[in-house]
Parts: sequence; structure tokens; C-alpha cells
Amino acid sequence: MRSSKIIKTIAQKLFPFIVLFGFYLISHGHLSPGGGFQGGVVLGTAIILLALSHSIEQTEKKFKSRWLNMLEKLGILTLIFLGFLGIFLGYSFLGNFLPLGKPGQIASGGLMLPFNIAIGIKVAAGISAIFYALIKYRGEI
Amino acid sequence: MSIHIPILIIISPLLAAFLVLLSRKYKIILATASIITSIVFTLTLSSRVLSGDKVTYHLGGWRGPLGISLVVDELSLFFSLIVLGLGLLVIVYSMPERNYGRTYYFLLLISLSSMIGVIYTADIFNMYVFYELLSLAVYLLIAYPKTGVTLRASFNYLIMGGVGLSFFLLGVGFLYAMTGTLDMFHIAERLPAAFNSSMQMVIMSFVLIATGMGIKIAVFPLHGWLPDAHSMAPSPVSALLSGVTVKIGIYCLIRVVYTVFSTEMFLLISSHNILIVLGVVSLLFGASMALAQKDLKRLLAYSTINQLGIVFIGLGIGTELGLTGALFHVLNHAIMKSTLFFCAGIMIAETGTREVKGLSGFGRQQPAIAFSFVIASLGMIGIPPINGFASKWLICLAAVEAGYTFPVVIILIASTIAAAYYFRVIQVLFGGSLKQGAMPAHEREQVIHRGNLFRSWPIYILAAGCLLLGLLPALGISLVKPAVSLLLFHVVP
Amino acid sequence: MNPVNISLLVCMIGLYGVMSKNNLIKKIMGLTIMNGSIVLFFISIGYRKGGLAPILEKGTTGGIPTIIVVDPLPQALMLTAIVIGISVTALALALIVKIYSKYKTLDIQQLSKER
Amino acid sequence: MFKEMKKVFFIIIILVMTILFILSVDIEYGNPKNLDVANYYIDQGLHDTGAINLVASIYLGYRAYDTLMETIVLFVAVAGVIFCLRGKR
Repeated sequence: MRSSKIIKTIAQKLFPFIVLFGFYLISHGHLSPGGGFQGGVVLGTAIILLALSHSIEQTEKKFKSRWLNMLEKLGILTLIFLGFLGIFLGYSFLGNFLPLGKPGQIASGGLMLPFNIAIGIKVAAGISAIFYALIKYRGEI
Repeated sequence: MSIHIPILIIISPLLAAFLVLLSRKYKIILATASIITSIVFTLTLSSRVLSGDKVTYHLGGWRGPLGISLVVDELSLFFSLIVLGLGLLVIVYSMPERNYGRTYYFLLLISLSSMIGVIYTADIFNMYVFYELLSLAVYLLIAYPKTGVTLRASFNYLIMGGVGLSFFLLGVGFLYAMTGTLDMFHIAERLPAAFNSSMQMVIMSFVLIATGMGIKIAVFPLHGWLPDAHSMAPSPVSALLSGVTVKIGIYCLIRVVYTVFSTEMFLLISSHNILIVLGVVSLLFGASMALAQKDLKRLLAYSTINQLGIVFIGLGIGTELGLTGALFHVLNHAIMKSTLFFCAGIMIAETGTREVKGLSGFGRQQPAIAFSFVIASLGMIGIPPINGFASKWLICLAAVEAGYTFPVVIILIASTIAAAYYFRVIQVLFGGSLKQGAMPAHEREQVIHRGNLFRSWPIYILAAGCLLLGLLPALGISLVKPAVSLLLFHVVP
Repeated sequence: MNPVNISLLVCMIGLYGVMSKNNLIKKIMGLTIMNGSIVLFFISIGYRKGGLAPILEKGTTGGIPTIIVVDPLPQALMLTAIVIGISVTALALALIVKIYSKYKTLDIQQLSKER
Repeated sequence: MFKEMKKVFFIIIILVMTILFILSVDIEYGNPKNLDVANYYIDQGLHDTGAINLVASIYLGYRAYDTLMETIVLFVAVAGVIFCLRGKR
């Protein structure tokens, strides 16, 4: 399957902006509409766009599915670890142990930013992993 | 650390599930160790709970209606012990099978952990989230062999379960619109006022939640997914599904009926009669369908519908004796049905066929396993020295006491039908000689070699449990009693 | 007809799709419609007349806000419900792909005939 | 013939259920009752969790447990999709 040059070029040029937008959504989840899931899906679609416009093999060389699976597990283990840290520091599970900060700033909200980043990475990896699995399936032989 | 025990019970299998995915070698050790940890934690909680003290844990420190809290009371303790105990046996039973890779143990641990999550949570939306997690893990466990039949069964279950959980969520939405909170105990406080102002909406939310759970429990008109799913899944998964997962639906129903909608409301809209009718119908339906089955595991699956009908009748009667009988039957059915499915797994592996006819002579080859099967199936029929009799007797007694004679007649008829189909299996087991199944000889050799102590010990333990609870029904009733008294004389904290 | 009633109507349309369609993918579509209608239902029970999005202005220091804000709890719940819906749909589609490669059909009537 | 009957039957069921639903629902649109918990979130959410996005303050603060479980649901789904479609059995 070959896609035209226009699509290839535009996808390549759009890719960094989509990634940037995804990271913006993730990191400003506690300040504006958005958050880990939404930003993660945007990041995932960036990878999907690249895979659809270029060849899947080429994209998979850059974003290996093994690494994506690893990142996914890492995201969830980070979440559980942060939850446990609350217990060890004398709060309850998933309790907030970071200072709340000044409202409206990026460092506010205590644990929300780390949570959002972990969720965002996990969702991005998960969405692209689903895409790889569905698109690479060639049926029973 | 001791105040964090309720969450540790849920998180320890969950964490182990992810560690299982990361490590190739230690998957079985990790799984077993995490479940044993959870059991030990639960037992340390039990003395506190049984002394009448509710253990409450606020997640993230947000109490009351703001955040999610976990509440361990007598009822949730009873159900969580069933789940963890049988879960451990299921893991032990699936150890010798080489085909079960990391994903299998991952899904098993996730499903066990989410069952505990459903049981402990006090927040009705959190209950939905955990139930959805449980369902996803179960769909995948059913589809684990990846043959055409299992995929179809899993898809069927997914569609029906998806509709059921959507109904449940809609019911939660109704409750939230009426009360403005999601904490079950707070909903219970505010619901009477809502009941006075708009009764039809309360009834509608109850109907939605009960329908959703009814699909998960597989009462008669909503049972479509159960025979395929329970019979086609791998045998340890069938035992888990029939023994435990269905009971989670019953737990949710009890929790919603007795905690959220109070008992008076339940009686006022006379839904107990509906429960009895549904119970009677699914009792008869399950029994008569099981009679017609040729496939062993399918027979056992229909028998589940039959036995859950009895539990429904007990719940519908709603007196102290009826509830005791119903909860006791939940425990008994969990033990007996997992024994039967474990035995069926060995029988199918040894004879290489799923047909009842193909089992002839198995009783002579492996008398201990066949004897355990006989014990459990006698319990299913309700023959005195086995545990199934005690709980059936209690329910019949409660029904007569409360003036419902018709369900008693139906229970007796269904027991006779059950006797017919179980005795057919037993007759085949001990008569005739072992036929060469469809499986090639060298493969069978391997299977028999694999029938080692990890396979057989869970069966012996469960069969001993059947006998113990049957000979000393007072022991079982004393396990159930605290939960029943909680339900009957519940006090909103 | 307000959004609450419309969402219930849409939910029933989804249920009709699940029950009556024979194609597996159409069944999943029905399930997705049900999920979407539930999202609409929750959002509309949390709506307050003249309410704004539940995001406070930057630079506020807390305390009682002066503007009317809609109920944020159903919106937070629906974030969860949407992700769960996506997960169920993804799993169902994977099962459908696998079923199709085994039986070469998506019609539930033909599937139930095959053994 | 049978197929048509089935369809009509389903449509009747759906219509009855819809009418029952709409009659039973007693929600005043735009004017929800029992707003005390919601008002607490609106008034104190910023003070408690430090986020000006109140939805985020609920799903990552008050109800972070739900969010954790939801990510695990997504993980199970991803693992399931990969498991189902992996290689040739």
C-alpha cells in the first residue's frame, strides 16, 4: 500500500505538533479541560497517523510494540507505587503527600501532575498497542 | 499499618498480577503467595469484624460522601472468604497445566482482586467499575483456549454482560439524580425522602439494577449466556465462574436490596414475590434443561441455574431462616460446584471426551476422584449427610413457616429431577470399562501422568468440606449467622 | 422533551440494536450507543440552569465562587465510564476479528448453526 | 415472516420500556435536587486538592481510586486484544 506524497509530508510535519498538543493536555490536566486520558489518546493518535500515512513496519521500528507494552506496565506500576507511597508517608492509599501549591500554576494540585503523566503515557502506549494488534492481524493460516 | 488492611487485601493480588506479567519463572509462586497474603489479612480482620465492629477505610483520606470508602462488615467478610478460599484452590488446581501462560495467571489474579473490590467497596459507582473489570477479565478467561466455540461463548457473554452493566449504570444514575450522592450508606439515608416524593423513580432504579444483576446471576429469562460460557471455558475457570463469580452478582443484589433500598421499601413494592417467582421458574428450567444434556460440563452449567433458583427463593422469603438458608446455600453451592467442575476437568482430560457416555469406567480407574464427584453430586441433589441437604432443608422450612408451600413442592420436584440427571452420570462413572477416547494414546499417557497431587488435593479438600458442612451444619450456620443478623437488624452507621 | 428523556430514548434505541441486529458489529454499535446515551444521561442530570463549566478562574484562592457551576461529579464519573466503554468495545472488536477468521461470517444466525 | 414478527415484537418491547422510563423519570432538567455534595466539591474542591479544574480534582483527587481501576480496565482490554490476536495458535 502506497500513500501519496502530500499525505506523507503533512503527516510528518503535523506529528510534532500533535505530540506537543498531547503533552500540553496531559500536563495541564488540572488547570484546563483535558487530562491524562485525553492527552494520552491524542499521543496515541499521533502514532496511529504516522503508521497510517507511512508504512506500519517503518513506524514500528521507531515505536517498538515491546517498548510500548513495557511503558504501559510502567505507567500502572507507577500509579500503584504512588498510591503505596501515600501509605508509607503516613497518609492513606492514594492520599496526596505533595504540597498543594498555588492554584492555577502548573506545580499545583499535589499528586495530580504525576498521576496525569503516568496515565497519559499508559493510555498512549495502550491505544497504539491496540492499533498495532488490530492492524497487524492477518488471520489464521 | 493495620488500618490499611482492607486496601492491602485488594491491592496484593492486583500488584502480583502485574508482577506475574513481568516475571516468567515465578508466576505461580507469586500468584499463590499474593492470595495467601490476602487470606491472612482477611483473617486478621475477621476477629474485629465479628465482634461487631465495622472496619472502614477511606481511600485518599476523603471520608463520607466525598470520596470512596471501603467497608468490611459481616456480609462482605463472608463473601470475601469464599472468593479467596476458592481462588486459592483454583490457582493450585491450574498449576500442573503447562498451557496456561502468564496471561492466564494475570487474568485470574485480576478477576480475584476485582471480586474483592466489588465486595468491599461502599461506593456504588466504584462497584460498577470493579464489576466491569471483573467482567473483562472473565470474558478473556472464557476465551482463553481461543477455539471457535469459546470465542463465541465469550462474545455472547460480552454482549449480555455489557447490556446488564449498562442497566446497572443507568440505575446508579437514577439513584444519583434522586439523592445526590454515591456512597451507599448515604443513599440509604436519603432514599426514604425520595421514595415519598417520587416512588416510581425509586422502583425504576431498583428494576434497572436488579435487571443488570439478574443478567450477571443468570436467572431464567436472562440466562442465555451461562450454559455456553460455563461449559466451554477451561475447567478451573468454569469452577471459578460457577462457584464464585455468579455469587458476586448475588452479593451485589443483596447489598443493594438490604443496604441501599431498605427492607421496608423492598417489601412495600413486593419485589420479594418477584424474586420467588423468578427463583421457581429458573429452578424448574435449569433442572429440566440439565436433564436433556449429553455434555457433562453443560449439564453442570444448567445445574448452576437450578441451584441459583433455590438461593433466589431463600432471598425472596426474606425471613431470618430463609436468609440463613440462602447464604448457607451460596457457600455450599460454591464448594460443591467447584468440586464437580474440578472433577469434570480431570475426567475430560483422562477420557478425552466431554460426553457423559464416554466416562464409563472412570470410577474404577480413579476411585478417589469419582468418589468426590459422587459426594458433591449427592449434595447437589440434597441427600442428608452432605451439605446441600442442610441448606435446602433450611429454605424449605423457612418457606413453610412463611406460608409459601408452592416453592417447597417445586424444590422437591427439582431435587428429584436433579437426582435423575446426577444418578445417570454416577451410573456411567462406575459401570462399564474405560473406553479409548478420541485422544491418541501417548497424549493420554501424559495427561494421566499430569494428574498429580496439585490436581487431586483441591478436590479432596473441597469434598471433605462438603462432608464436614453436611455432618456439622451448625458450623456452617455459625459462619452465616453474623451476616444474616447484619441484614435483618442493620443499622446505618 | 429534555435531554434526560432523549438520553433514555437513545438508550432504548441502542438496546433495540443489540437485541434485533444479526451482525456482530452492529450489536457492538448498539452497545456503544447505549454507553453514549448513559453519558448524556449523567451529564444532563448534573446540569444547572445557566451553569458554566466546572473550571474556576486562574488566580482564585478558593472559598465560595461567585459564578454558578454545573455539578462536576457526573462529569468525572463519565470520564471513567467512557474509558470503560472504549475498553469493552476494543475487546469485542478483537473477539469479532478472531471469530471472523475462524468462521468467515459475522451473522449470528449462521454462527449458531456451526459447531 | 418469523423475522418480521420478531422485529415487531422487539419494537413493541422497546416502545413500552421507553414510555415506562419517561413516565417514571421525575427529574427537573436544569434544576437538580440534593446539591449539597456537589456544592461541597465546588466550594471546597480547590481548597482541598489545589486544582482549579474541579473535574480533575474529583477524578484525580477525591475519586482517584476509580481512576486507578479504570486504567487497569484499559490495561486488561489492551492485554486481551494483544492476547486474542497474537500469532497463530
